[in-house]
Amino acid sequence: MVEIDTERCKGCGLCVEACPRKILALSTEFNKAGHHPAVLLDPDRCIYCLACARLCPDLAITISKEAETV
Amino acid sequence: MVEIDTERCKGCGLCVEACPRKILALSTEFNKAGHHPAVLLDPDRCIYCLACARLCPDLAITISKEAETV
Amino acid sequence: MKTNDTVIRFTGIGGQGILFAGKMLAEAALSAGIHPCFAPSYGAEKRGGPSECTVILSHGELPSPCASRSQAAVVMNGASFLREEQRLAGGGIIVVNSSVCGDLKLSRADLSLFPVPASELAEKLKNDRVANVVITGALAELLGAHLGIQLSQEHLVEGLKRTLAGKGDLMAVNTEALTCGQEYARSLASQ
Amino acid sequence: MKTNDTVIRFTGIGGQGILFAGKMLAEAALSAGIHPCFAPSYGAEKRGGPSECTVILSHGELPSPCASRSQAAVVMNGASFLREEQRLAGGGIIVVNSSVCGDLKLSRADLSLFPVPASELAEKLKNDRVANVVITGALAELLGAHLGIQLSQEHLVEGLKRTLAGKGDLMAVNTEALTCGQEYARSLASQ
Amino acid sequence: MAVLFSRPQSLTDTPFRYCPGCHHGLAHRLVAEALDELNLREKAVGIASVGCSVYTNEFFNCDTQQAAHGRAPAVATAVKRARPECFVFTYQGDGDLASIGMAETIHAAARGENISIIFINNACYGMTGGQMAPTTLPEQKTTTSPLGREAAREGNPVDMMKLLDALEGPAYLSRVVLTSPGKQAAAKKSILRAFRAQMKGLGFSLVEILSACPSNWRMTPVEALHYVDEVMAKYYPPGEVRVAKEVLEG
Amino acid sequence: MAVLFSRPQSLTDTPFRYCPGCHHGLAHRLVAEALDELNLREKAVGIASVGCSVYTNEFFNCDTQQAAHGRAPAVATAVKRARPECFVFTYQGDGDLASIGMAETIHAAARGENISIIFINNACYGMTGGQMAPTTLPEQKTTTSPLGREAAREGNPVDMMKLLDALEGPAYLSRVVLTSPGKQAAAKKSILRAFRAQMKGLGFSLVEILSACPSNWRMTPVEALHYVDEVMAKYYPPGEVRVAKEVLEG
Amino acid sequence: MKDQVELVSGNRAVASGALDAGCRMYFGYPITPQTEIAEYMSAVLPEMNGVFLQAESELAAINMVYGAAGAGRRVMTTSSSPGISLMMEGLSYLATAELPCVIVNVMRGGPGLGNIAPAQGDYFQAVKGGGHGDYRTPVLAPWSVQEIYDLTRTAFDLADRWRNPVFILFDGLLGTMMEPLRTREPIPERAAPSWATTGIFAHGANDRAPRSIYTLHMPEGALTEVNRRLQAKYREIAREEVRYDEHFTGDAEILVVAYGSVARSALQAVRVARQQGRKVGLFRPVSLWPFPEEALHALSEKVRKILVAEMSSGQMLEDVRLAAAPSCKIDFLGAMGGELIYPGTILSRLQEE
Amino acid sequence: MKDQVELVSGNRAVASGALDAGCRMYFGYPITPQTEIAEYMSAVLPEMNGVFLQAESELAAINMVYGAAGAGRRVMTTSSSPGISLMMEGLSYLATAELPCVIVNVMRGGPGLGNIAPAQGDYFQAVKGGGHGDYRTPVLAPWSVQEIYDLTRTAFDLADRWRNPVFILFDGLLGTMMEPLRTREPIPERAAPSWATTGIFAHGANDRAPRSIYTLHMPEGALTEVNRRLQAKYREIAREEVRYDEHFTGDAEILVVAYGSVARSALQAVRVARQQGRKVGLFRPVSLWPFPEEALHALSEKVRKILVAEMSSGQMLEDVRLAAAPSCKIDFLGAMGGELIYPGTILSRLQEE
Ligand SMILES: Cc1ncc(C[n+]2csc(CCOP(=O)(O)OP(=O)(O)O)c2C)c(N)n1
Ligand SMILES: Cc1ncc(C[n+]2csc(CCOP(=O)(O)OP(=O)(O)O)c2C)c(N)n1
Ligand code: SF4
Ligand code: SF4
Ligand code: SF4
Ligand code: SF4
Ligand code: SF4
Ligand code: SF4
Ligand SMILES: [Mg+2]
Ligand SMILES: [Mg+2]
Repeated sequence: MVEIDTERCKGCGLCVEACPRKILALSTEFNKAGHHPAVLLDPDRCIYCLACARLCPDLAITISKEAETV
Repeated sequence: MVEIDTERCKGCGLCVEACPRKILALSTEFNKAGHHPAVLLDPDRCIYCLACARLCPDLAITISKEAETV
Repeated sequence: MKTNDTVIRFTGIGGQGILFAGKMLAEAALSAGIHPCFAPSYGAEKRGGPSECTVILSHGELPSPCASRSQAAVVMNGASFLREEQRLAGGGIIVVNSSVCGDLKLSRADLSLFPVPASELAEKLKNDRVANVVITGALAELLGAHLGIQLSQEHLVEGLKRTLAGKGDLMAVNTEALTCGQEYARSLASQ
Repeated sequence: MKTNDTVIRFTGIGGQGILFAGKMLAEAALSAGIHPCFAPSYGAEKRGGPSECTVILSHGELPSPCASRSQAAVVMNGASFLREEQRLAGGGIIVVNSSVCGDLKLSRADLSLFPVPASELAEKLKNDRVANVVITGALAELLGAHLGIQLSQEHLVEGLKRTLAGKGDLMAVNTEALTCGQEYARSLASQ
Repeated sequence: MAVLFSRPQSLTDTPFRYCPGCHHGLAHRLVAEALDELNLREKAVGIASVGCSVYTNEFFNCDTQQAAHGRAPAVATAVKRARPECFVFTYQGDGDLASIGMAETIHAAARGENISIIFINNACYGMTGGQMAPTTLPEQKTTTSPLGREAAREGNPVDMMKLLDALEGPAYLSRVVLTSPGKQAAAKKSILRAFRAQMKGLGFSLVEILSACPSNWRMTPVEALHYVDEVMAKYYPPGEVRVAKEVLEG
Repeated sequence: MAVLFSRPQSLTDTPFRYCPGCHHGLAHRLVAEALDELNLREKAVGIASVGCSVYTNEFFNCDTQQAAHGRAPAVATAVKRARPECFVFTYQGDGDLASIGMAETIHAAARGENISIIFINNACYGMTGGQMAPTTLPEQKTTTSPLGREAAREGNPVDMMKLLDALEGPAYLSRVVLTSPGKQAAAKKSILRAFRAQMKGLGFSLVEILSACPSNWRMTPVEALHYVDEVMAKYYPPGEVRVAKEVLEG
Repeated sequence: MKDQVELVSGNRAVASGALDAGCRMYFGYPITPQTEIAEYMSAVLPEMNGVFLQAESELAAINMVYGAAGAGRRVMTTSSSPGISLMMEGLSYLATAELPCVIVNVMRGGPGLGNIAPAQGDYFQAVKGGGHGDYRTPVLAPWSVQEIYDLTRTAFDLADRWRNPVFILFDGLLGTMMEPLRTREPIPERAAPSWATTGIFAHGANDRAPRSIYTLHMPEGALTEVNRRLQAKYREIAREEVRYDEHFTGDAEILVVAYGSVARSALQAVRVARQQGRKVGLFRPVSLWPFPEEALHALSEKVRKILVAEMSSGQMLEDVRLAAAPSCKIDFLGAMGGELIYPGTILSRLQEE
Repeated sequence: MKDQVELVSGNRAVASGALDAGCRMYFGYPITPQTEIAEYMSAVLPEMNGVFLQAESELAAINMVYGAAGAGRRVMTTSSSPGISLMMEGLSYLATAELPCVIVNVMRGGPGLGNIAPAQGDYFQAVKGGGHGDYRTPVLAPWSVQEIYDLTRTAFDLADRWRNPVFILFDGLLGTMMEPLRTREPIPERAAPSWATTGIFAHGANDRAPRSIYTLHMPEGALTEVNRRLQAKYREIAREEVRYDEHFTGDAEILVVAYGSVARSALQAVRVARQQGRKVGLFRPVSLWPFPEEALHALSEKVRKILVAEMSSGQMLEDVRLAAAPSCKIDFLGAMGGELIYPGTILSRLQEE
C-alpha cells in the first residue's frame, strides 16, 4: 500500500517522475499549505519498487504490503 | 674585497660555514650589540665565490673586486 | 492611534504575489503625488510561509513604517483574515480573495467586507498568476470610494509599469487584470 | 614617592639572564618571608633587545607593580646605566657589571655605586653564563648592608633552587657563583 | 502488514521546512537511516550549521548543537574531544563549509578529527536567496554573479574532494548524488562508511552530496533533479576519493 | 672596483630585526633582488603579515601595508583589484598563512587572484616564541606540543603545496630552500617565475620557503641550516609543483 | 539629470548613495536583511568599471576594505549583526591605520543567530567600540530611505575628511522598506589621497618615499603617541560632526529620544499627542557618535522628562543618561528580538503622564 | 595538600585557577602576553586526561568553547586584545545559548596590532558587549596574582550558576608579573549539567528527549521571549554578583576609582597621601559588570571628588559617571598604548587639591 500524506506533500513531483509505472500524478486540488499533492492513480499496477518513497524529499510516502505477500 | 659590516653582523656563523676556503671565523671581540662578528682571516685566499655574502642573513657582507680583474 | 496616514496591509502566502501587489500600489501612489512607504515582512522559509506587506500612504510627512492599525486590508489567503480584521481601524475596509478564502463573515460592525473572486477572474484572463493585480485593482477602486484616496487608471498603470520594470511583455495581461479588478469593485458598489 | 617597599631594577640585554636574576631574588625573598613582586618587561625582538625586570619587596601589603623610583639597580650592560641612575631614589645603590660596562661614574652624590666584575668572576668559575648570579649574590649582600633587606645564604640558595627548577645539575656552579658574588661584595665593603 | 518504507527513527516527526523538491530532505533521510542502522541515534550529537539546514536540530531525533556560520567543524571537534564516547557529525552547506568555514574545515580534516561531515553542495547559498558559493559552476548565474560565474572575475569553483584529498587527516571521502534509488543506495553506503570510520576511530570522514536547490536555480524540482545528474555531476564527479583500508576491514 | 655583491635597491638600509641566523633575512634579499631585476620596486605594494616579519614594511623599499594576522591574501586581493597596475605581493609566515589565514589563502588561490605570495615556512610560530604551527613536523617539540607533535593529538602537518595544487587558480607554485648559494639560485628562479606569473596576469603564484628559526628550534644557526636540508626538506620536498605553461613563455 | 524620484528600498539607497559618492569598490558577504545591497552592486559595478567581490567571509571582507582603502580607493562593505561582529578586529585595525571607508550595519534581531527581524541591539558595538582598544568611528543613523542615501554620501566625505572608518547603522525595517528617493548629481571617485599605497610610480616624478599603512607601534611611547593623536582627532570630530534633529521641542515638557525607524514611530506619536494638546517633542540623534550631548543636555534642562525609545534593552539609554541634566527624569521604552515599537505604544507612554 | 605558597605569574595563576576549578578543556591560539597560559596547559592537561588543543585561530577557539561547553564540560579560552576581537560573534552566540565558560583577556596596547605592553583599552568591549545584540557577561577584574587565581575559580562557578560566559579582564602586566600564590584544594570537574548535549545514552535510563543548543529563534515573539529571559537573568546577576573593594573610604573626601593593576598604583598613592594627612580613599570595582553602581553612588554622595584612573582614554569613566551622584566632581587620569600609571602620578593628582 502506497500511502501519501497529502498534508506533508509539497507537490514537487519527484515521485511522479520516479515511478516506473507512471501511476502517480499531482492532484489538481490544493492541500492546506497550497500545494497540489501527489495521488496514486492506479494502486494495482504498483510493483512496490519504493522509488517514489525514496525520491520524496518530504517523507510523505509510506509503503507497506500484506504480510503474506512479502 | 670582502667587507664585513661588523655592526650589522650578528655572529651567526653561516658565512663561516659557507666559505669553501674556510677563511672566515667569528671574532672573540664583541660588537656594540654584543655579538662576535665575522672576520676574514686570509683575504688572499678568497676566490670571490660570494658564498659568504649569499649566506649572510643580515647582508653584512659586501664583495667587490678590482675592475680589471673581473 | 489616529493619524492622517492611510495604512493598507496585504497578506497571503509566499508565491501569491503579495509583495508585488503592495509595491504596485505604492508606485501608483507615488506617481499620483502621494508619499508611499512600502514595508515588506518576510519569514525565514523561502517559499510557502506567510507573506505580508504594508503600504502607508501619507501626505507630505514621514509616516511611521510601524503601523499597528490599518485602514484597509487585502487578504489573499483565509488564514490571516481574523488577524487583519482585528488590526483594522473603525471604518476600515477588507478586501478578500473569495476564490480562495470562501465565505467569510465579519465579526465587527464598523468594517466593510468586499469579497472579490480574484483567482477566478484571473483564470478567466488565462493567467492565474495575476489574481494579485485583479485584487489590487479592486482595492484601488474601493480606496477611492471609501477612504478618499484617488488613484486614477493612469497612475495605476504607471504603478504596474514601474513594478514590472523590464518585464514589458507582461504589461498587457496585467493591465487587463487591473481593469477587471476595478470593474468588479465598481459592480460591487452598484449592487 | 616614598613607600615602605624596596624596588630593585635589573637591566641588561637579552641573553644575559636578567629575568633569571630578578626571579631568583624574588624567590629568595619569598622564602625569607618577604612579599615579592616580580615584573618583567619584554621588547618585541626575540633576542638581543633590551631586557629589564623589576623586583619589589614589600612587607605584607600589595605593592604597585609600577614603580618609577627604585632603591637598587643592577646594570649588566652600560647602555642602561644613565637611565637607572636617574630612576634611583636618594640613598639608592647601583651595582654594575664592571666587566662589561667598564668604568662608570655616578653623576649623583646621593647614590652609591658598586662595580662588580661579574663576567670575569663568572669566567673564573668556568661558566660565563653565571655572571647574572654572581651579581645577584653581590646585590643581596649590599641589600642587607645598605637597605636593611636581609637575605641569608640559605634563602638565596633556596631562591636559586626554585628558579632553576628541574635543571638540578646547574645548582653547583650557580651556588658557587652566588657565594662568589656575596664574597666580592663583602670585600668591597671592607675596602 | 509489513512496512516496506517508512520514516527512520532518527528523524523527528516535524515536517521539513525546505522548499518543494529540495534535496536536503533526501539527505536527512539517508543520514537518519544510517544512524538507525548503526544504532547511533542515542550517542549522536549532530552539529547544525547556518544555511537552509539551520533547523536540522528540529529534524534529527538526537542531541544537537547549532553552530555559528562556518564553524561547525570547530564545534564538532570540541564536542568529540569533550565526549569521545559520542558520535559526532556535522551537516553543512557549501557556503558554510567551503566559503566562510574553509579554515575550520581544512584544519579539522588536517588534524584528522574523529568526526563525520555531511556536506550539502547545492552550488549556491540557498537560505539567503541564491548567491554565489565557492562551488557555483562556471557560467552559472546567481544573484551575486548575475553575468554568470567567470574565473577572471569570480574565480574558479572549489572542488572540496580534491582539496581534502590533499591532506593526510581524512580517513574517508566520498561524493554522491541522490537522484535515483540506485544512486541513493551508493550514497547510503558512503554515509555508512563515513560513520564507521568514526566508530573505528580512524579520523575525519566527509560525504559530499550534490544537491538540488530548485528555488534558487529557478527550476522545477524535476528539472533540478536532472540538472544535478547532467550538469553538476559532470563537473563534480561522484565517487569515493579516499578510503582508509581500515574502513573496509572487520 | 666592481661590486660583486651588495644590497639590492629594493631593500632599505634598515638592519633586520631578526635573530642571528634567521632565514627571514635571506628570503628578504632574494625577494628584493627579484623586485630589482624585474624593475618592480616602484610599482610594488608589499603586504606584511603578523609574525616575525611584521616589520617587513621597514625593510622593503616600496609601498607596503601591514595586514591583520592571517589576512594578507584578502588585503592583497583588494589592493590588486584596487590598483591593477601595481605589483602586489604578500610575505607571510606559516602560522599566518596556514593556520589563522587558511581560508583567505585558499580562497585567494581558488579565485586565482593575480597576486604573489612569499610563504616562509619555519615549522613554528617564531614571533610568539615557538608554538606549534600547522607545518610543525611530526614529533617536533614546540612550546605547545611539548611531548612532540603526534597525529592523534595535534593532527597531521599541512603540506601547503599539495593543498594549493588541488585548486585550479594557482598559476605557479614552488617550494624552495635557501641553504646554499646553489639552492638560493633555484629559489630566486622560482621567485622570478612567481612574479612573472603576476606580471603576465596569469593569476595566483606562491613560493614556499623552508626557513630556519634557530631561536625556537633551540639550535645554533649552523645546526638550523642543516636541519632545513636534512629534516625539513625531506618532509617537505622542494621543487616546482605547478607551472602554468604561459609562465615559461616569452 | 538624476533628479527623478524613485521608489526604492533602504538597501538600494545605500548602494545608490555609495555609487553616487564615487565609491567603486564593494566587498561583502551575503546576510539577511541586507544582501540586496551586494546583489545590486554585483549587477552594476562591473558595468561601471568598478569592483564587486563577494568575499569568502565578513572577516575577509573587512580586510579587503583595509587593502582597498589603503590603496586609496573609496570602498564600502555592508552586513548585518553577526557578520559585523566578525569585523571587529579589522575595524580596530582600520581605525588605527586611519583608513577612510564606510561600513553599513543593517541590524537584525540578536544576540546569537537570533532572527532576521529589525532591531537596534548593536548600538553599543558601533558606538562604544566592539573591537579592542581606544578607537572611535562616527556612526550615522538615518531614519528614512532618503536619509540613508544622503548619509551614505555624507559618510564617504566624513571618512575622507577625518581619515576614519564611518559606520552607518539602521535596522532591517529601514533596509527593506521602500520609499521615494530623490538622488543627487553623482560625483566621480576622488583621487588617491597623499598617504595611499598606490605604488611609488603612481607619483608623477617617481621620487616619493615609500609609504606604509601599519598599526604596530612598538618603540617606547610610539603607540601612546598614536593614541594621543587619535584622541585629539576624536575630540575634534566630537566638536564638529554632531548631527541631530528636533521636532516640536520648543515648548516641550516631555521629550522622546529615539533614532532610526523608532524615531518615525515617535514622531507620529508626538504629532498625535500634540493634537491632543500635550507638550511633547522629539529629539533624534542622527550621529550616534559623536552623540549630541550638548544639545540634548540643553533640552533636558527644560523638559520634565525624557522617554528613550529604542529597539534594544537600553543601549542609547546610557548615552542619554550621560548627557541629560541630573534634574531630568528618564524613562525607557524598549523592545528586543525583532519586536517593533509602534507609535501607539509610545503615545500611551506619553499619555500616562 | 596544596597549601604551599609559590611564586608564579598571573598567566600561570589563570591556568592553576582553572585546573583547580576542575576545568579540563582548553582551546586557544598563541598571542603575547598570555601565550604562557596555553603553553602551561599544553604541558599539564594531557597528563590529567584533559584536552589541550591549539585552535587554528581565535575564531575557531571560541567556537570550540561553544562545542565543549554545550557538551557540558568546564572549558576556558584565553587571549589578548586582537584575538578577543575575533571572538565577538562567538561570544554573542555563547551568551544566547547560555553556555557557561570562561574567557580571559590579558589586555595589551591597542587599537590595531598596537603593541604588547599592558593596557585597559578593552573595557567597553568586555563590559558593554563587543558582539551584536543585547547580551551581557560578568566581567571580573583581579588586581593581583592571588586574586587572578581566586577569581578564575570564581568565574567557573559564576558561569555555571548563571549559565553564562564569564570574562576575566586584566592587563599584560598582571599576566606576566610573578607574586606569591597560595592555591586552594582543587575540586574535580562537576558533572554535565542537565541541558548538555552528552548524547541521549549518557542518561541512565536512555529515555530522555533529545537536547539542543541553538540560538536561532524565528517564530514570532520567540526571540523577544529569549531576550526577556536573558534580561531578567542579567538583572538578577546585577543584583547578586556585584563585587568591589574599598580602602580608606570611611572618611575620604577624594576617592580614586581604579581597577586591576592601576588600582595597585592607586592604593599605594592613597597610602602615601594618607601619611600626608589627606583624606583620600580607593574604590576598586572587582566586577566591572555588574558595575558596583550602588556602592559607588553611596560613596560619591559623601566625597567631594572622584578621580578615575584607567589605562585607556576613559572607558570605565563612563560607568563611574553613570553611577556617581550628580553633585560629585569627576576627574580623569588616563594612559594609553601601553603607558603605565605610576603611584606617583596619581599622588600628584591627589596633591593638586
Ligand atoms: C556570520 C554570518 N554571515 C552570514 C550569514 C547569513 N547566511 C545565512 S545562511 C548563509 C548561506 C548558506 O549557504 P549554504 O551554506 O550553502 O547552505 P544552503 O542554504 O545552500 O543549504 C548565509 C551567508 C550568517 N548567518 N552569519
Ligand atoms: C589575531 C591575532 N592572533 C594572534 C596574534 C599573535 N601572533 C603574532 S605573530 C604570531 C605567529 C606568527 O607565526 P608565523 O606566521 O609562523 O610567523 P613567524 O614568526 O614564524 O615568522 C601570532 C600567533 C596576533 N597578533 N593576532
Ligand atoms: S512503489 Fe514504485 S511502482 Fe509503486 S507507486 Fe511507488 S514508484 Fe510507482
Ligand atoms: S515526492 Fe513527496 S512531496 Fe513530492 S510530490 Fe511526491 S509525495 Fe509530494
Ligand atoms: S667570497 Fe667565497 S672564498 Fe671569499 S670569503 Fe666569501 S665564501 Fe670565502
Ligand atoms: S653570516 Fe653575516 S651575520 Fe652571520 S656571522 Fe657572517 S657576516 Fe655575521
Ligand atoms: S532554498 Fe534551495 S536549499 Fe534552501 S530549502 Fe529551498 S531548495 Fe532547499
Ligand atoms: S624567532 Fe625564529 S623566525 Fe623569528 S626572527 Fe628569530 S629565528 Fe627568525
Ligand atoms: Mg548551499
Ligand atoms: Mg612561522
